Amino acid sequence: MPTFFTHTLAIFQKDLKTEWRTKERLSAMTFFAFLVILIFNFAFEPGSPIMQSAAPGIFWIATTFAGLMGLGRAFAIEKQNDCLLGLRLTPADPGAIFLGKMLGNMVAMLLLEALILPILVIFLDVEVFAVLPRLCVPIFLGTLGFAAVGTLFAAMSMNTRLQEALLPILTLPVLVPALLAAVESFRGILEGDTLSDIFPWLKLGGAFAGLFGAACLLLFEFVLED
Amino acid sequence: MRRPYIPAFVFGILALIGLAIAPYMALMYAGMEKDMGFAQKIFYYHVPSAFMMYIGFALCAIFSALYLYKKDKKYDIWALCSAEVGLLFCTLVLLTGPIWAKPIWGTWWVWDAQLTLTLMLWLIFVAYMMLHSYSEDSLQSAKFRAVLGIIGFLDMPLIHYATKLWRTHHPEVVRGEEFGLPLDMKIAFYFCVLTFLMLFLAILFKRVSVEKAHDELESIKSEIRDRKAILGQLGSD
Amino acid sequence: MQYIGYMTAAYIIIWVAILLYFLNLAKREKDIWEELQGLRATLNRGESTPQDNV
Amino acid sequence: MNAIELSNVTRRFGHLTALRGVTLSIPEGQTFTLFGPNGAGKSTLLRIIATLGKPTSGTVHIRNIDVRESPEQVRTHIGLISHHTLLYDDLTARENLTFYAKMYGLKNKSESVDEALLTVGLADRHKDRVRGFSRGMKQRLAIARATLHQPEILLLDEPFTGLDTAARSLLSDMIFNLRAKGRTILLVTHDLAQGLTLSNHFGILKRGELVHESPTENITETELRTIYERHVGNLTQG
Repeated sequence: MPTFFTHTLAIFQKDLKTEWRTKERLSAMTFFAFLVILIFNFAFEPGSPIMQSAAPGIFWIATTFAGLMGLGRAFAIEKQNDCLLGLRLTPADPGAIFLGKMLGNMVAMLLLEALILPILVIFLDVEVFAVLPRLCVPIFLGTLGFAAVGTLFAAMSMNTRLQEALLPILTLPVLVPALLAAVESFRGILEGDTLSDIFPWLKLGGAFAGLFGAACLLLFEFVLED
Repeated sequence: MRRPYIPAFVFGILALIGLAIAPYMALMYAGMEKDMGFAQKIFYYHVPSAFMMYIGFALCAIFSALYLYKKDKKYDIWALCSAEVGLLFCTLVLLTGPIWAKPIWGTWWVWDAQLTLTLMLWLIFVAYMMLHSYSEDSLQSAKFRAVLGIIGFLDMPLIHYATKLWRTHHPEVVRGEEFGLPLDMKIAFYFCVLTFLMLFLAILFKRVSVEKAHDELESIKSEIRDRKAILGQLGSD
Repeated sequence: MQYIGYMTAAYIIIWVAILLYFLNLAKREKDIWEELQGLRATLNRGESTPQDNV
Repeated sequence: MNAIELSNVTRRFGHLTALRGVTLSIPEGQTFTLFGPNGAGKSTLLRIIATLGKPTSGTVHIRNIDVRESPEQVRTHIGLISHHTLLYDDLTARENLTFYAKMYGLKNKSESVDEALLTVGLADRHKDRVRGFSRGMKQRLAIARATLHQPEILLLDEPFTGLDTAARSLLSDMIFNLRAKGRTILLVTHDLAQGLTLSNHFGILKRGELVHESPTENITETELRTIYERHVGNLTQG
C-alpha cells in the first residue's frame, strides 16, 4: 500500500514544516516542561537524594503535561481553516491521516525530551549521559504509546464543549501502564540496570505502544466521520 | 401506557429473593474465618461487585464495537447503560475495599494491583460519562464513547500487568484468597455472586428501559418540532 | 465479634449506594414520563388549534 | 452520464432528519444552484455528495461510481470550495498546493502547482505565507486548491460568505470560467441573485425535501423570489 505511506509522509512533512516555521508549539512545550521541573525544585530540597530518585517521575510528568499541551495545538492547526475537512476530502485513508499526525506529535515530543534531559542533569544532578543509549529505548516506547493514544483523544476532545480541557481527563487514566513502564525503566537504568534487567517493563511499554498504536489506527476513522 | 419491562421485573424479583437469603448465607451458613473474623464477610459482597464491574465494562466494550460496526442506536443505549451500571459496581468495590483493608492491612488504601486497576477503571469510565455530558452532538458523542469504551477495555490487562509488576518492587501484600476456602464459604460466595448477577441484570434492564423511554421522548419532541413547523407553514400561506 | 463494625459499615454502604442509584433512576424515569404526558397533551391540543410558528 | 445522481437519499442524525428522500440528477456540465433557508439540509446534502457522510438510506452515484462503495475514487473527481479556505496559514501558497498535490497523488506536481498558481494570478506571491494574504487572495488560492486535481465536479458551499465586493466578482468570474470549461458545478447559497446569474438550473431545499426544481432560463429574479417565498415563506424571516 504505497499510497498510504505517501499520504502519511505528506502530512508528517507538512506538520514538521509548519512547526519549523513557527516553532511556537515546541517552544511553548519546552518552556512549560522547564517550569514544571523548576516547580519541583521548589517543592523539594534541591540536590537531596529524594530529588534524584524522583528524577524519572519528574521527567515524565514534565513530558506528559507539555505533551498534552502540544497535542491540543496539533489539532487546533487542523481546525483553524477547517483544514481537517480538506484532508478528509482527499483520497487519503483515515489511518494515513492518523499516522501522519501521530508521527508529527511523536517527533515534537522526542525533541522536547532531548531538550529537557540536559535541564534534568543540571537541576537534579542525575547521571543521565552515561546511560543515554540504553535510556533511549524506554523513552522511545513511552513516547510512541503516548503519541498514539494522545493523537486519537486529541481529535476527539477538539469536538466537545470542553475542547482541550477534556484531553488530560481522557488520556491520563488510559496512559497509566505506559507511564508506569517508562518511569520504572528510567529509574532502573539510572540505578545501573541493563536492558535485560528491565525487560518486563520494556515488554509492557512495547505491548502498550503496539496494541494502542494498532487500535487507534483503526478507531480513528470513527472519530473523523460525520 | 407504562409498559412493565419484563426482564427487569423478573431479575428484580430473583435479586430480591437472593438478597433476602444472602445475609443468612454470609453470616450464618458460612463459617468464621479465624484471622479476619467479620471483616472477611465483606468479601461476600465486595468480590461479586468486582465481578459485576468487569461484566459491565466488558459488555460496554462489546456493545461499543457493535455500535461502531452497525451504527444502530440500540447498541449505543446498551453500551452507555452497561458502562453506567459497571461504574456503579466499580464504586461499590472502591468503597468496600478500604473498609476491608483497614482492619486487615492496617491502612485504608494500598496500591495493590487489584485496587489500582479498579481505581483506573473508575477514572476511565468517569471520563466516559463526562464525554457523554460534554458533547455537543449526540451522534458524535456516541462514537467517541464507543472508542473510549473499547480503549478502556483493552487497557484492562495492561494496567493489571503494570501494577502487578510495579508491586514486586515494593513489599508484597498477601491478599485474602477466597478460593482455597472450605466448602461452606465457597457455597455462600457463589450464592452471593449469583444474587449480584441477578441484581446487575435487573438494574441494567431497568436502566436500558429508562434510556429507551428517554430516547422515545426525544424523538417525540423532534416530531413535535416538525409538526409545529408544518403548521406554521400552513398558517403563513 | 472481631471487626463486626467494619463489616456493618461495608454492608450499609453497599445497600445505601444501590438504593440511592435506584431512587435516582426512578426519579429520572418519572421525569421522562411526566414530560411525555405533557407533550402528548400539547400535541392533542395542537391538532385542533395550530400553534405559533417556532 | 449524470455527474451527480441521488436517489431517495435520507439522512438522519439521531432524531433529527436532515434529508428526506431527496432525488436529484445533475447532468455533466450543468451549473446547479441549491437554495434554501438555514437548516434546510443543504450542507448535509453537499457533505454526502463529497463522501464526508453516508446517507442513512438511498444511493448516491458520482459519475456512475457508488459513493458508499468507493469513496476514495469519488474524491478524486470532486473539488470543494467553502467559506473556509482549507489552507494552512503558516505554509506558503506553493507549499499548500504541493501538499494537496501529494495528497491527491498528482503525477506532475510542480507543473500542476505552477499552472494553478498562474490561473488564479498568484504566481508572483507563491513564496509568501498564506497568513499575510488578503481575504480575496486566500479565496483565489482556495479555488486553486480545489481545482488542482482537475475535478470534473465542483461543490461550492456558501462560497460568497465573508467576501468583499471585489472578491465576490472575482469568484463569480472564476465560476463562469469553470462553467465554460464544461465542469459540473453544484452551488449552495441563500443569495438568490448571485445563484440565479451563475447557474442554468436550480432547486429549492426545504426542511430536507427538494420542493422545487427547474431551469433558470426565462426566470427573472422577481419570479425566483416569488417561487422561493411560496415554498419557504417570507424571505425577510429567513
